[in-house]
Amino acid sequence: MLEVRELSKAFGGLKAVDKASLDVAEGEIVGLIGPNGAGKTTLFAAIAGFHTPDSGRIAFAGHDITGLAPHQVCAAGMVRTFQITQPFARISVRENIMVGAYFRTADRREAMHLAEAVAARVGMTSQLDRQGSDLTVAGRKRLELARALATRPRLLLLDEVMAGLNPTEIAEIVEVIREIRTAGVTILLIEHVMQAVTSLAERVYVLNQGRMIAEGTPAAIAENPEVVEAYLGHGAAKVLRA
Amino acid sequence: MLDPQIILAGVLNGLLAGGIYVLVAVGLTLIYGVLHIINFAHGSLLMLAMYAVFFLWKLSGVDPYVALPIVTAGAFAIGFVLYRGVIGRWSHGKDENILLITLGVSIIADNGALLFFGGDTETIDVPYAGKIIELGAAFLPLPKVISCAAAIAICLGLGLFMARSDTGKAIRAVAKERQGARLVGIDVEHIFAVSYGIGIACLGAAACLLMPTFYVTPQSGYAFVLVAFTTVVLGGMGSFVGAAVGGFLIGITESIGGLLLGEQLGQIGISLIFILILLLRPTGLFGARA
Amino acid sequence: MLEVKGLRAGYGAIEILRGVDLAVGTGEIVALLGSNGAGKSTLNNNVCGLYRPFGGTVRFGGSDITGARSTRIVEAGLVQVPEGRRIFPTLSVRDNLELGSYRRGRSGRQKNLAHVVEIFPRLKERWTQPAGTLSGGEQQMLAIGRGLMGEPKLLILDEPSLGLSPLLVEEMFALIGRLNAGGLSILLVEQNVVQSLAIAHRAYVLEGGVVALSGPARELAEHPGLRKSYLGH
Amino acid sequence: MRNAALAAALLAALVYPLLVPNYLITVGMLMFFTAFIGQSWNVSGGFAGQTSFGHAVFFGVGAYTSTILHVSYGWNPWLAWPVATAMGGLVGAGIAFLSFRAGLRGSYFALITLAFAEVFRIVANSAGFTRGGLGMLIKADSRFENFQFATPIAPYYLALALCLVSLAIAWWLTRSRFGARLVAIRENEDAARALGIDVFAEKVKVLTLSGAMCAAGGTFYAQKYLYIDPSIAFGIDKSVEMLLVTMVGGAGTIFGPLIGSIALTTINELTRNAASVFPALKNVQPLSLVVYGAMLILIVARLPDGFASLLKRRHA
Amino acid sequence: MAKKQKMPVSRRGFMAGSTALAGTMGFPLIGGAQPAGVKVGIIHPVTGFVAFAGSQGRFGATMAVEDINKAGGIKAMGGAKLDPLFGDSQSKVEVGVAEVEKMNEAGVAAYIGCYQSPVGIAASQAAAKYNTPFLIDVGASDLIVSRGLKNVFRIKPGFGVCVDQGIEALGAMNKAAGGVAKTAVIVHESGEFGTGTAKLLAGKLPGIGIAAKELIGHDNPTRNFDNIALRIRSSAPDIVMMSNYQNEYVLLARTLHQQKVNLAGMFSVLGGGFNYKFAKEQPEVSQYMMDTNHWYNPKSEKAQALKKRVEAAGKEFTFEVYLAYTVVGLLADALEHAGSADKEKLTAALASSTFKAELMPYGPTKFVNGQNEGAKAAVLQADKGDIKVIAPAEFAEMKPVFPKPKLG
Repeated sequence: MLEVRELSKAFGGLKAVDKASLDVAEGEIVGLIGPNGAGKTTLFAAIAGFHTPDSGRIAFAGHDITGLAPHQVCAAGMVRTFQITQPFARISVRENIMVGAYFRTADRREAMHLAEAVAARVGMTSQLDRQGSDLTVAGRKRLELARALATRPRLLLLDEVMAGLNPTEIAEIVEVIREIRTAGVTILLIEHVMQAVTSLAERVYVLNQGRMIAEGTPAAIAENPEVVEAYLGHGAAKVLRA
Repeated sequence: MLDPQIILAGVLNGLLAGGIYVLVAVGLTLIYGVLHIINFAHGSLLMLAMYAVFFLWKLSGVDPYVALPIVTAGAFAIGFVLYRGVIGRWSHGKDENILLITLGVSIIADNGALLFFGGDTETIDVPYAGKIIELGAAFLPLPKVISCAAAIAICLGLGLFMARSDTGKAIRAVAKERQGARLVGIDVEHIFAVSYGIGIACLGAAACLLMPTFYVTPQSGYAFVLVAFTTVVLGGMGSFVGAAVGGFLIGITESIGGLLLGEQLGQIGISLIFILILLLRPTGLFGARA
Repeated sequence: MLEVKGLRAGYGAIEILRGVDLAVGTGEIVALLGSNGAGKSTLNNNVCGLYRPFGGTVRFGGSDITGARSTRIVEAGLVQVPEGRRIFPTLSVRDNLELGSYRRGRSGRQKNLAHVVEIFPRLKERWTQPAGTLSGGEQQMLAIGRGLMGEPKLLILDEPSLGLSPLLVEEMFALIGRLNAGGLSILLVEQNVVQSLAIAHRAYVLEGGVVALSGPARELAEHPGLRKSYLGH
Repeated sequence: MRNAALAAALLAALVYPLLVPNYLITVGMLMFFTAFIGQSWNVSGGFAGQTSFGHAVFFGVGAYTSTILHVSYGWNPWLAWPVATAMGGLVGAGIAFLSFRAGLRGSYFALITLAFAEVFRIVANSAGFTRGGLGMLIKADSRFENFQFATPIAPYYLALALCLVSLAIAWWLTRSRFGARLVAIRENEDAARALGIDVFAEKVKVLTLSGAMCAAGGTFYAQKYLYIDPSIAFGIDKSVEMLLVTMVGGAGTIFGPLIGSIALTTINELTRNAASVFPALKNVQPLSLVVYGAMLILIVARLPDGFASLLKRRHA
Repeated sequence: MAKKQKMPVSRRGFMAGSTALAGTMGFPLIGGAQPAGVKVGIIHPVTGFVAFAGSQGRFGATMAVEDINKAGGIKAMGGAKLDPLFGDSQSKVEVGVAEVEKMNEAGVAAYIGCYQSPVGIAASQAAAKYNTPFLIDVGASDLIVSRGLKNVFRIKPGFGVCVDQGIEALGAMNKAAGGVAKTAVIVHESGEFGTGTAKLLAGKLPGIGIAAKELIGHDNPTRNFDNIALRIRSSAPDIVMMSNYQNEYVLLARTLHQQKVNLAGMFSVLGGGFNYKFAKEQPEVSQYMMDTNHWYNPKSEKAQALKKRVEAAGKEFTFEVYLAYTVVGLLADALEHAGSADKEKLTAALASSTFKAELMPYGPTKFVNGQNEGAKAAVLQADKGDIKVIAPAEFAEMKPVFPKPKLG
């Protein structure tokens, strides 16, 4: 469904993403992990049309979407969320989600229904009338998810929806994401909370210093010495194996 | 067509006028560079400083050049307090809020001046106002030569201060890296207020240099607002060198444009330059990419 | 020396730290570990006065500095070398270092400059260059050098190895060890778990805003929970 | 409850001119007219968050377009009105296209609109077809079919109608997809983009709408006062006035500009009248503008959503 | 009644205020049977850009009202007092119109105003709806009296007359000086007033043998006249004519002086900054500058006395003051003739007025389409910090100095 080939993006002299490639098949949950500053968010932004890649190609559902603007990418059926949540602060949760819902309909009533339905799916029904700025972290993360879902995407790009949540909240949102997938939405997620990635993703890509260094099942990845080193530091693989 | 001598004189006039633009723009660009705010009250505060010069002269007979240190220091104090008490405290750090607050300050300043000083045109008559330095076709009025030279000297002094002193370095540090500045123990809010104060102090100096040849009314700050904005975007928002080069460029452009196209269209030139730079090269000549 | 008790903190309505206890003794290196988003930087920022904590106390050198301004905290001798270095890009290397003694250690400026140059001879070569043009490793040296200029009693190093080549990472850890050997207390915030644990005396692992593991570094290195915290297994 | 209050207010507005002297009718007309042009600012500045310092550019384009068509080409002003409105929209689209294509936001956008207004002012001051600085005089001929009115009542109702239309537009913005998108853009441009909003296109659209509304106000003004010149039409005073009433009343709310306009017009009339009753106070008039300025600062500082938020708070 | 009130805090302040109030508004402090006053709306821009001029106008009108009331009010109406309502147009058209509406409610018999032409145009139009006479005290644009409005009266000369008079005087001076001046440059502000005057001047100059070499427009405000000085020097005209508002007028004069532009004369028509203040504060700059402007009749004792009074009050005797004063006199005269404050009668009385504007160098008042055909401007020259009338001859205080001595 999503094909990224040899994508590069540099800022100034710094290569944030360096010839990274990845594939996501329809119906999958795929994880993208990597240590701090690996370039994950930049890669996401490039896929979603927020940055124009310097080189490389992105295809979605068989169409080349390289260099398209975010709204065009969204129209193709792919939508992203943000690592730092960006709620529309001075409007209600319902109205927040409606902004997403309006992507598929111009009708206010329909958008409201859709928004409420989505809110129910992410467990926000009780918070529909709250202001965007009044939400807790967990609430914001859910809102981020709900708004994106309301555009009825085929592929969701989730950027660290679990960062900053406590274990209970994580467990809850993992459940929500599973259900979203069950409902037929493909998911690519950046995540640091490894338990979550492990329990959710079928496959995981590892990005380090802009380069894709590994790909495989979560279990295999956790054993991959290069990944362990990237995460835990030089010499870690040897130490841990011992 | 015009005599090359006249053109040369026009360039010299432009340079002289540019000196003041530089001073006004340096204050604006400093405030922008450090605080990342556009000080919409710049013109009004210049006007207040000009009234200060006028009243010092009228009531106590203080020559504007003698008044320079007094007015500059006073302007610094007012800028510092204004930032601490109003702008910094009430803007909640939002760009648009600051713009609106400085707009509010300018409305208050303009009408306050009208309230207390009246709407009349006030000038001061200093004995050296009519002195001229002849340079070919150019007759350079002594006060303008002095003002330009003083403006340059003040800018150089300010540059030196920024380069050498701890406070100057702290200002430059805060401009680019607030977090880092806090972590070495720089009081960032204090530096903001100091920077705003210095920006306004530049206006104080400019007022002293302007008054021997200019006039003051509650509206006279506006004459310099758009020019200062244009100078700053031309030079690059926040760029010290840019403001200096930009000020002289604007002075000369305006001068030559006025000579060739007529003064009225010369003014449109300022606005057009402003628009074109913002549209085509928002970083200006010397600005760093945002 | 540093004592954090029940610290709760976050941004706006968002609570990130949910009651953290942590201490650094005189002469110690303490490692603070945890994956991204665990709250390490939030802890740093609240300890150093960049943000005001929601609750809990922070004591340094015996006095309460909870919610104090960063100027006072630096003055007291608690200096942070932040993640991402946060050097002043338009200022020269020398000016960066001099500003390190803006609030504290001003009288010892010349002596300390010489000291820093001794530790990082590379900086001398770049003396008048704008700091923004330095390489990543050099910037990290500069950031640490700038921190040292303030004659800290406790130095917080936030991700000093981030973005450095493996060789430089080795060097960096060796250096941290040397600084500590010279008597400086250090709180080391790292994701480079193995090397951090190798030089630290004690360590804490943050997870979801609370301390998940803590203890002597050697013991933690063996702890199965550590690996799980990072890699999920 | 709310509807009843609104209906009562509307009724009051409708019978108001039948009960009060002409002077108060004129003041009422000014309130509604200022609320109308304030609302034009609110559409782009309040709902979409694109602060403009140069809205007078649209006002002036509207005033000049209809006046030129009427005076120089003999058009009936009623016919010239929609053309002037469209011109305002066109200029709005043009300025938006250039500014937003260049990626200008926040203060930069505010300043460039100021500069555009200044350019238009200088052109109007120099060009032949605007009669330059002499200004344009519309021949007095007080007939309704000529868009001129013998009594203050007709312009009052017309201004009221304009104000109602603008309220309807604002109401529509709070209930429509377009409005939701504008608010999203105001609150967070990046998030709006991620949710499939073509931010650039929506911004161009809203400035087109805003420009058209403001230009319609310009024509109304020209026909009411029968004289315009470059400073009246394109001067910064008008721009600031639109911004002030909206900010004070509550940017991004339906009734903000109206509330702001009522408040500011009232303060203004009171201070002016105070001065007429007590000549000893004659120099006090600038004080009203000092008060405006202070209110602006206070509102930015303490009431980011303007006076309207006070009402809302009480409701809640 | 004021005396009965107890003012716990500031009795003196209150008393002072109420006395001033009563004084200015012509209310007697001690009651008695008085005929109803005649309400007059006096609208000036006392705030905003031209607040100074506006306040001057209001001051002049206030004095006139006081004088008339003190002298027994309108005798034909049983000594009815003038009852002024003061309005502030804030330099804004819509505010000026609102003032007209408001004062109409109060039942004013006539309006006086408005200084700025745009405000005057709109305000008098609004007054026309109520058929209320509108007396223009200052307001240069001839658009004001070209609209066929029956209620508008302007006692002072318009553009056209001032220009003609100025040109005539300049022609005569030039002839007397042997035709030294052959070319002129006209510097004007680019607004309504400056542009209009400049066009008229340029059209008429050839008639007196002077070629208009260049028309230089400038914006308000202009920061710097150095280049205009340069251009003037490069085209080397014999005279510079200027037509602009106070700030720019003063700045231009100072700049030409500083830049040592050598001219036979500087001549303006309705020069915005040519007044006592300028002459006094900038004696060197203003020396021998000439202007055609509204001016009082220096030979009139009444005018001289008024001048002393104004100066004693710490104000300047500018044309706004005595024009407003004169216009109030015109109104009182018309009221005497009409014998009533009835608008129709008053309008008719104004239209047929033969009021003798004693303060002014005017002939008998004669309104044609609302313009006083008897109005004349005076040609003035600054001399050692003072201003002297040099033409028309019957009012002249001194002989013109033309060409002026070359600069050293």
